[in-house]
Amino acid sequence: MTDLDSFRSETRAWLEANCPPEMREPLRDDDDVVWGGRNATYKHPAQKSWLDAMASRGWTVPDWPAEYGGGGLSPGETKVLREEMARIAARNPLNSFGISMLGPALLKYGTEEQKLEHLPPIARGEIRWCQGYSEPNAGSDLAALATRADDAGDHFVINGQKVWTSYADKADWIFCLVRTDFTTKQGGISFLLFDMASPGVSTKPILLISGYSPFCETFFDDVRVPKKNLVGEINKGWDVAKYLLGHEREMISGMGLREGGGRTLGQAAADRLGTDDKGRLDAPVLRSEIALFEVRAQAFRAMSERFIDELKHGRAHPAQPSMMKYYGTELNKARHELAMSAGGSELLEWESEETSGGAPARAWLRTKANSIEGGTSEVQLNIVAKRILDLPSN
Amino acid sequence: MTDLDSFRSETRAWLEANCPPEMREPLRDDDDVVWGGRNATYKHPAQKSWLDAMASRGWTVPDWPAEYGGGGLSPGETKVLREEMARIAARNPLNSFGISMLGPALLKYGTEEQKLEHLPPIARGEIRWCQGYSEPNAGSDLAALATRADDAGDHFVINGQKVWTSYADKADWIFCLVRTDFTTKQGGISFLLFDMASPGVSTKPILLISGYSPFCETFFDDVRVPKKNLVGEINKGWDVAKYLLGHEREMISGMGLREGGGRTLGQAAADRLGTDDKGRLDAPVLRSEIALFEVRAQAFRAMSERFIDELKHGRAHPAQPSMMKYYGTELNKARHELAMSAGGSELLEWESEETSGGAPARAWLRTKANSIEGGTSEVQLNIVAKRILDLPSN
Amino acid sequence: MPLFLSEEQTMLRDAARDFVGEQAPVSHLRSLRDADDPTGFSRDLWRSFGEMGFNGILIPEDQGGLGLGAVAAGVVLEEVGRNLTPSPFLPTAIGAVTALNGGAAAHRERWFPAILSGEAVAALAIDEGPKHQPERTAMRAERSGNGFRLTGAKQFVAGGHVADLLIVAARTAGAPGEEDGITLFAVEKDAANLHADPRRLADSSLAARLRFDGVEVDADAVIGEVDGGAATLRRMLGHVRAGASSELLGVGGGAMDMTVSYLKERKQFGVRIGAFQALQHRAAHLYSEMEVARAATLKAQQMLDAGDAKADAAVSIAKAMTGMATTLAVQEGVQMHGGIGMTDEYDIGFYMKRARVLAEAFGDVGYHADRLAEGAGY
Amino acid sequence: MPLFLSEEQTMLRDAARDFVGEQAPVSHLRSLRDADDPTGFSRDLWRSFGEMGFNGILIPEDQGGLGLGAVAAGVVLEEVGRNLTPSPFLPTAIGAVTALNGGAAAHRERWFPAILSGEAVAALAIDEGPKHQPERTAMRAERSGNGFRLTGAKQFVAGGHVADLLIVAARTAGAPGEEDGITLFAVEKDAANLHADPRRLADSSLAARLRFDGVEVDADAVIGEVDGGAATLRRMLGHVRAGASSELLGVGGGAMDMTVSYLKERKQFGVRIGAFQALQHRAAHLYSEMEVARAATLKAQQMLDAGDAKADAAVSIAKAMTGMATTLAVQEGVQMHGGIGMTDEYDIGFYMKRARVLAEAFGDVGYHADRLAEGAGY
Repeated sequence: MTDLDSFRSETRAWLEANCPPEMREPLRDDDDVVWGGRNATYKHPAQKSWLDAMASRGWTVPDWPAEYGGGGLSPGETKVLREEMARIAARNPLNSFGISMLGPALLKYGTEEQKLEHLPPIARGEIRWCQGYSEPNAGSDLAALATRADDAGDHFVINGQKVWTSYADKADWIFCLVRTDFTTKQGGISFLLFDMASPGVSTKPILLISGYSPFCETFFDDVRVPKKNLVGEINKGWDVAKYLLGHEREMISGMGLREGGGRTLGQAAADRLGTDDKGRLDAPVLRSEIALFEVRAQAFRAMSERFIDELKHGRAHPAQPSMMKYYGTELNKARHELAMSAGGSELLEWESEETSGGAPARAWLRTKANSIEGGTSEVQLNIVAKRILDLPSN
Repeated sequence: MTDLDSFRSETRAWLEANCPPEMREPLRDDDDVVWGGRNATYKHPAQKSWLDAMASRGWTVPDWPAEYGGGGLSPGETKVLREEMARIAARNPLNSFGISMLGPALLKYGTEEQKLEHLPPIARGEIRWCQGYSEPNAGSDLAALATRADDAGDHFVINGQKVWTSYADKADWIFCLVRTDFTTKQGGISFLLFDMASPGVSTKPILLISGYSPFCETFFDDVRVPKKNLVGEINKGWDVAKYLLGHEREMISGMGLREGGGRTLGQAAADRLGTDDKGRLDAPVLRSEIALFEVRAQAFRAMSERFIDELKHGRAHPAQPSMMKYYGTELNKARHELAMSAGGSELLEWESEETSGGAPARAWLRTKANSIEGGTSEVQLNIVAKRILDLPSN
Repeated sequence: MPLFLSEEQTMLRDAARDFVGEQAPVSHLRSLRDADDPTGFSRDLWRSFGEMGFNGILIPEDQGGLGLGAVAAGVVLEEVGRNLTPSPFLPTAIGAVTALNGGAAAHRERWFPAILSGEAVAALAIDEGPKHQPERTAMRAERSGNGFRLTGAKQFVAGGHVADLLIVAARTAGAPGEEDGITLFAVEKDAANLHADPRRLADSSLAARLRFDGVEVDADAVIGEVDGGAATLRRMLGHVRAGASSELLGVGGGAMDMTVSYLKERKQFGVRIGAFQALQHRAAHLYSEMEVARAATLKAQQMLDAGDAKADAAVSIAKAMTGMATTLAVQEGVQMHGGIGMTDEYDIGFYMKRARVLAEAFGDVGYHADRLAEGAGY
Repeated sequence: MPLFLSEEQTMLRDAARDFVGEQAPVSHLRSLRDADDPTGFSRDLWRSFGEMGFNGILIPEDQGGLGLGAVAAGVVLEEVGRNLTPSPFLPTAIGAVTALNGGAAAHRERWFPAILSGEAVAALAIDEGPKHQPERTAMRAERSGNGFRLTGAKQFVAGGHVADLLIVAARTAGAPGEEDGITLFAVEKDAANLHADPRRLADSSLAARLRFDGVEVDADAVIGEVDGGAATLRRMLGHVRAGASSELLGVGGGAMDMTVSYLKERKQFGVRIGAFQALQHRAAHLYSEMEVARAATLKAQQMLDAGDAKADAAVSIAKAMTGMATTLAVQEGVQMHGGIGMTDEYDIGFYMKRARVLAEAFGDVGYHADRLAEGAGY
């Protein structure tokens, strides 16, 4: 029995004992997702106990070092843990921009003090983070950002405005790009962390076409931020931001893989629309569109596995996340278009009980942002063309 | 009974009497197309008698003035003639770049002398024309052309090389863009006509991926061309060329409409692959792809009718031919891809008798040039974006 | 007849464009939505449609209408689509009027004046499942006394909760899937045992689920022949689908125009984004698709007006083609607008929602493509 | 096992890349084509494949092979594809070897040495109509004396006119469409009453139409069980389809590489055309499709090698995905090359032709997509 085999059997036993049955059910709506934070809400007590159990072992962030609240697992062990969780369909105990975005950046660029201050609360789900990148008039063009941080001795004073700040109204802290030098473009940007409870911070939710408001406009009016909260070098925040964007893309690219409730699109369509005497979905053109979609979706599932393996072994092209983000988000949009077609008029309902308040239609509309947020599809294609295919600029 | 009604009944009777039965059969291969010219070949005597009968009434070019060999028909009468020809599936008596391209340009830009010299032989199919536009290193970029015409008193001396000259090896005359001023780009181009039998003209066929050689490289080595053969003003040949390209696009855009032997793609596929007990083509994904293609193809058929009507009434946007050329050629490529899929391995045969020497596969490959010749799809999209949608250059 | 609008039709288009653009632009939909309006449209606006004469486009002149045809109706509907105007125009002035034109004079006398004035509203009770499949109508209409007794359910009935008149397809004979045996009924508002459950849809319109728990109607509620309603139903659906195609064209055209304008204004990396060639090509491709869809729709409507036997197939081509083109228009619209396109504050999202509802209504792309394939024998 | 090539597989890939690139680049195909070669491939090259050890990749070590798996075979086939190398590798070293691995030792003893040395060539007689539909095998094999008598026709048999060994699927029981009743036969060259009619295909390869006019074979010509050949056939087709996917990847990858190089060189309007954003985006999209196809293919091959029960579905995903991606690659390749891409002188057209033949072979995109849908219950 190898070490990994014994790790697997121990893990399996532990999960069996500690993962509540409710946490093995598929996610049904946004409320089923646990985000943690100072004002965390738990729809079901099992959410909290599952989070605490996992956090106690550092398994909310299994591959982070133990001294920062992680599990200290090797890549092989991490993979085993994920496989064993998948085996029992265990939910992710904690969804967190702190884990998926800030954490990797802090591990790479943070000081020891910063790591010790911020990573353990992220791992335990105690502090919820949001990201302050985009600004009005600086959509895909992050370098055009105008939020300023003026040097005031031991602290900076922040003034400006961000948009598309995910869950800013629910977050405890923000990691934020600010301009510390107005003489250059990309060079003059710094990466700061600060508490959203600081005086001068205010947020205003943006109502989306889905009817939800996951994003905010965020305003900074003379916000004081201690200088120790600068990550990386002053005026070099762009490096941190780029590194972090790569991780965000990895996360978002996973979206192409999602499947509602474990049923494939085709099976769900057959459940709703019925099959003919050959067992084929009783809507021939839709069936064929779904089948061709499923080829791509399942091929992309293999691509994601390959990408993760390559990342783990340091073999992935540094711009490959752009390809993954592009393909995964376009696929996810296509999936929801097809799901809506399969649902017909019934899934067009926006408020009815049968649709859980229009959840499928709202989710369909929500996916339209996938190819915009975190760098548009157009930006990803530019990156692939230039950095992977090495196509010329003129 | 209106004038048009009586014209219709006379035309119907005349066609009935004069269109040989062989000329009511669908075209089977390239040899069925009549191109005319000094060295015209006729696979069947009916081709010649049908051409002569139509030419005697000026109906190879029904809407040209009678003094130039045309039928002198009104737009309404021309439409009636086309409808009556379509009714009995009469073949086009004469395929000719002289009719589809040069003729309209001469009617607009030619001198009276030029019209009288060139148009009647075109109408009668006596002179076959080719077009000298493209040059090596000047693909979509016509303005980069380098073939020079030096002023030598009462004539020009032409030196240079053209490429992609359709049927240059079979043509009697060429209409050709030459550079008469090397100090400007588009302004320095002139539009010349000359006999391909002139000393110094030579051609070399280009073997295509289809195995056919419809195009040539054409070389000019001190070719003398009388100045009376200049069409339009000197250095203003670009205007003539653009006008003519518009007509070429109209012609090429008709390709999206083609249907092999009167059967639709779906019916042809059902003939070959069979249908299931519901009468559906026994290849579900292919069936659905064909059905979606047919929606576009038949919608484009309406678009073509609309376009022709708008042209006739002077209502078409001047850049609309670019849209038609783009859409029609892309559609034609898609049609042949689907036809090849429906043919399976049998239509992959390249030399067999059953496939008339690989005609379907060769036709499939031939269509790949549709979106390149006469201005690439990319060039057409540029034109639509700038001239119709008025999108900015920067 | 050339394949573009006649002078008369162009005048009607201009009138409709001015009227709808002024009286019911997108802000009109937005205020109804924000007020959670329970009707789904403005009755005042509907009366104004009547005053403009729009409601009588398909009503014969001797019955007070304009006696025009499908092309004219499409001209109005395209402007309705462009402005996302909530209106019972399609089911009432197109659907019910076409159905009643195929039935007894008494129906027309009863309903046409109120439709003309914009007092009455009709709804079409056709769909019984999540997808449009009228040939599979299963709802039963059994002989009962002097009339019929209707039992079954309908859904996706736009305005069905407020309609004064319901056009209902039910089966007096035969089995689902058969053409024979379908009968059309004119059912009046407030019939006993008829339950309407209005559902707000993604585009803020209201469509009802209807339950017929033994609804008794007189024999003269039948439109046309008993068991022989299929022909009238087909004609009605031909006009309704063509109308929906025009409305889709308006939605797609409106979305495209907004997007092209945005491409000319919005700057990124220092240049207007409309100068990026990749976006130019996509915009030009979208333009091509919309033009082709426009031609297909006008062709279908001209064929309907000419009584052409192939009009039915042409309508399916139009509905499928406008479904594809408009879906592309709203998808490109949202994507090219970037983040702002995702906000409720901006109008482009409304176009996306309406496009999906209309693309689904009366048969989506797949339904019509399949129907064409079947009709063509493959 | 991580989803990328192991060190050993990478070494094999490098060896194959060097060998095939040097010995049989596209010019090799071109010269065979220009010579109107009647074999369809070079026998010398086939022996060199044997010397390199490639032919034994799927042959067990104790029988003189390398005992490797589908991943290793794919590595070689991708290089074959990239160079458009005409080779009997797929039907012989993949198809016949996999089939014989599932049968009696006598077959292996008879054939493996000659396959290993590159002396023998095999062909797969599966298809009976213009499209691949092995489940509908109709060819009859009737008991006759000590053996069977084969009657029927096969087509699209690559190399069938020169093959020393034919793997033939025929029906000893049951009806077309049924799994049970199919039996696999090893039929030797020059069997009486077997007529091979070679056809040149668009990609210059040769595939035979075969007529079996009562071909007598001994009972020991049966591979595996009588009536029970479906499982061996399925396993063989799994490997062959995965191999064809790898070859397609090579074709698509080669076409993409040529095209991207061209975009960097060719100038128009004074700039390199690779700087046009519309072409950049299309090239980047193509790259994405090819990467996804590559992952799907490797995944399917790893699953075949692991004996995973879901390998069959994974192979269909791989074949459909590589079919789509490579078709896009050659279409974009020709279009982006412009006029020169249409000339026989330039290589990109050869890629387009080979891509279509390979995409059709052993089931096209539609076949495999449909198969997946059926397998998934919709």
